[in-house]
Amino acid sequence: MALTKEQIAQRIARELQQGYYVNLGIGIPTLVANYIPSGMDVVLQSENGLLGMGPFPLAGQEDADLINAGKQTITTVKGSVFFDSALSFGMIRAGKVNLTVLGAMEVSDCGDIANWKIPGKMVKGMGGAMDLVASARNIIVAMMHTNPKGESKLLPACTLPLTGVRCVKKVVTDLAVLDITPQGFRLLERAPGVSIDEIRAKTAGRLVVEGEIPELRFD
Amino acid sequence: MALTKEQIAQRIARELQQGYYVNLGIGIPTLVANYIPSGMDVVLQSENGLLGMGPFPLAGQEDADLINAGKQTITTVKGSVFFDSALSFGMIRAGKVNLTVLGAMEVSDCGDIANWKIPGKMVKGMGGAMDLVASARNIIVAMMHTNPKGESKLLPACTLPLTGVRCVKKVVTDLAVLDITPQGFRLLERAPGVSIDEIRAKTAGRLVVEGEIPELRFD
Amino acid sequence: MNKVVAGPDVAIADIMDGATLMLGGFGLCGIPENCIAALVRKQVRELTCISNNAGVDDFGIGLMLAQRQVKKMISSYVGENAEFERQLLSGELQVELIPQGTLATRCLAAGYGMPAIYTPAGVGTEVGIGKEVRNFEGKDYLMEMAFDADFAIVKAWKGDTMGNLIYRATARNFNPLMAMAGKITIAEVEELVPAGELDPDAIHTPGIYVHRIFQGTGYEKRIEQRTVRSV
Amino acid sequence: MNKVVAGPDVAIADIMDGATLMLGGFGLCGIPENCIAALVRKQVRELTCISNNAGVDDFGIGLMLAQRQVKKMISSYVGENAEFERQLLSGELQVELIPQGTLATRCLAAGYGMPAIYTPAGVGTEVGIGKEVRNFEGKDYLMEMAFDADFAIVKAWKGDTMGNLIYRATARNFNPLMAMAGKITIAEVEELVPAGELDPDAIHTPGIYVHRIFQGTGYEKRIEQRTVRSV
Repeated sequence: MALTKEQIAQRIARELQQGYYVNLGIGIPTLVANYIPSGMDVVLQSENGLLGMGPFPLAGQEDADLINAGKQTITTVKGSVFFDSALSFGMIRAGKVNLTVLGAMEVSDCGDIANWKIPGKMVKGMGGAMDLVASARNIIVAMMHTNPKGESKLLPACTLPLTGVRCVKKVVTDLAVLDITPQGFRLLERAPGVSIDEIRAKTAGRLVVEGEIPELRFD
Repeated sequence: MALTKEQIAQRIARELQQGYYVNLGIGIPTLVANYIPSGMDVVLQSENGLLGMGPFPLAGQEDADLINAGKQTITTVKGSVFFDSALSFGMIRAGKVNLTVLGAMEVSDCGDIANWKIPGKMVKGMGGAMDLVASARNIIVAMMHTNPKGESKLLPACTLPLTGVRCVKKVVTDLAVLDITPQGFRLLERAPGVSIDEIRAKTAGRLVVEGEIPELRFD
Repeated sequence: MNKVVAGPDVAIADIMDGATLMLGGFGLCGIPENCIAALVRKQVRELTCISNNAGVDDFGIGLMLAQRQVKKMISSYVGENAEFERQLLSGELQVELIPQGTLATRCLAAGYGMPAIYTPAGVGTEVGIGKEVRNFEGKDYLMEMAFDADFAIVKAWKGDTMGNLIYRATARNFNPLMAMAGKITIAEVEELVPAGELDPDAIHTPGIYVHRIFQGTGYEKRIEQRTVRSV
Repeated sequence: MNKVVAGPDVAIADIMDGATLMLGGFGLCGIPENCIAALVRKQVRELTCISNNAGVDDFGIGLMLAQRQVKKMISSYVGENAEFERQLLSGELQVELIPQGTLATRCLAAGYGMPAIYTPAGVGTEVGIGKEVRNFEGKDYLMEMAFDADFAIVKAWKGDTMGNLIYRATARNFNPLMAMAGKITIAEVEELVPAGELDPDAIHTPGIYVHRIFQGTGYEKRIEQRTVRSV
């Protein structure tokens, strides 16, 4: 059974470590915030100028001056700090953010990522994605394994315009968890009841399957 | 009669204009602050991180956290602002400081300046001088016309290691006020009772004397 | 050193057709609402606007787009605007999309008097086409140039008569960077106070970078994506 | 996210012989007094110190010089120190003098992940020898590299347990820049408060840049040039 978006987020949350500063992109990545292990100190960075992002506000407590990179109203946690956009991307560029999670349209088996532009469609822009993928130390992509047509999004080479090259470290899809290695996608875990054959069939890029591939478990 | 240091400062103060941001170097330049015309808004920048420098404090009111670029205790005026050293030199480099006044050992007739190093003597460093001369829009040098040996400090070319090239716009000495022009030092004014011949004799660089050269007057 | 002007119309009076403007804000957060309204009233045209976003159809820079005052947008993200899309597809409007951090740092460079900066953002992508790539310690960087804008128009929370500015929360975003980067910088503030009332340690933009300041009125501060949690 | 350590000796315990340190402060203003004392106690040697100045004979970095712990100083101005001069002339100590703005901006570059910056300071002087000169719009600039320091040691006025820092008056100087630039950053503060007590709009150094923090004790805050006016 394929993972839900919540389960993808839940799995990614297992990559968090005590003391991490984390940037979560729009969509599934945002959900990761809901699964930070209790007692673990993780600070969320929002690239529009905030460290210490909290949950969405209660109705009536929205503050127009306090939004995240997706322009949603948010709150802050204790010890938060505001700064300008240059310092925000400065700390990203300097490698101070430990983990970046973002969505993608395509990922190649050497870690290239495409997530900002589809030729022929209205282009809205890359926002901060190119800065994040070019600079972050550790990038995890959260996405569906295939597109709505059933075509693999894990490719030998991206077909869409690139956002960044050789930068993705790990991909968590609805079907599998895979590391990017010099040999291609290395299968680490599979969704409950999803076979290695199915993953192989839906992975167009090089896939490495070695040893036992455990099923993901969610308690 | 040669100008006193106070008179040199007084003459330089006539270059100030309403709304100027000014950086004053150590020595004679510091004295310029005493001659800002009353009613004229001039903000003093101290490159260690302050806009809005005030006079020295009264005894007993010194604050170890509040010093100028000469490490002297100072005060602030209303509307002052503190910032870090990068922003301080950033605003200098961006040309936001309207006028810089500093001392010199030598100035050449094309506007080169030497004021940081004497070969064979202990070198203390250039501090912020190289940044200031390389970036400031308008640089006035305040210095004696000759060194203690009586040798001209206004030269065809500097003999000492340079602080900056082709940057000085005006020189005010104890004997004269001179602009730097493509033709060399252009004599504008002379100290009371000081003859053009004396200035000519004590100026080793190219000197342009055209028309009437008025004597400086201090009321 | 009094930089106070009467209001937005006076503040922008010398912005002429064809000018290059920086406009602060991220989405609709921290945008100079009063100056945008004045620019619409003045009907100045053929503008090049450097701003992270392009507003929505009926607010922010969208109001200027609706009047066809903008010739070119330089932004990192321009979604959420149907009229924008129409003008873009019809060729009436040019758009240059650049990474958000590059946008911010090119402002910073201008404010710090640095002609160019190096960033890895966009290396190996179409953003890097035609740009100088340079390798430092094994990593490739693009050389990106400092912006050169005639005017920067920013919105701050508090300001004093000398032009010192303090921003609030994430309404800071690009505002202090653009404030440093404009040849002429115009600041509108929610609260204008006499010089000396702001804490000198807490000022974000030193007044040396600001040429005109006024207290804005009637801030709508519209929320683009109102999002709440259940109790 | 608690970054509090017990005190200066713990904070600097892993600084080994031969390390490159940044030390905040301008003259004796805003220097990390407690950490300097701990470095003297630890007798760590062969240090390369990046600091705008080198202290005076019996205070600041001068205390480390007196113990011959410093192999090389990278500074903009090193006057006012007789022992420094003696070691320099005897060849025991190396000194690299660089313009103050270049020093500050090379710290900034490191903190912003920019490998190099361009500055006009030093063009045509001996500072420019061996460096790449590049012309932008008719003006020459030197390319200067970001610093690469093992540790940055800074002094702030207030800090919280998450490492957020606020400086006071001109004691800010190089401190926030170096705080951003060190691989490991150690902050000593006059007052350490729980997370949440500092105004998030007024923090100068976000805690993400700070690895260890402690409340210092016994600050002397010596004044180098006490200067007063008559009434």
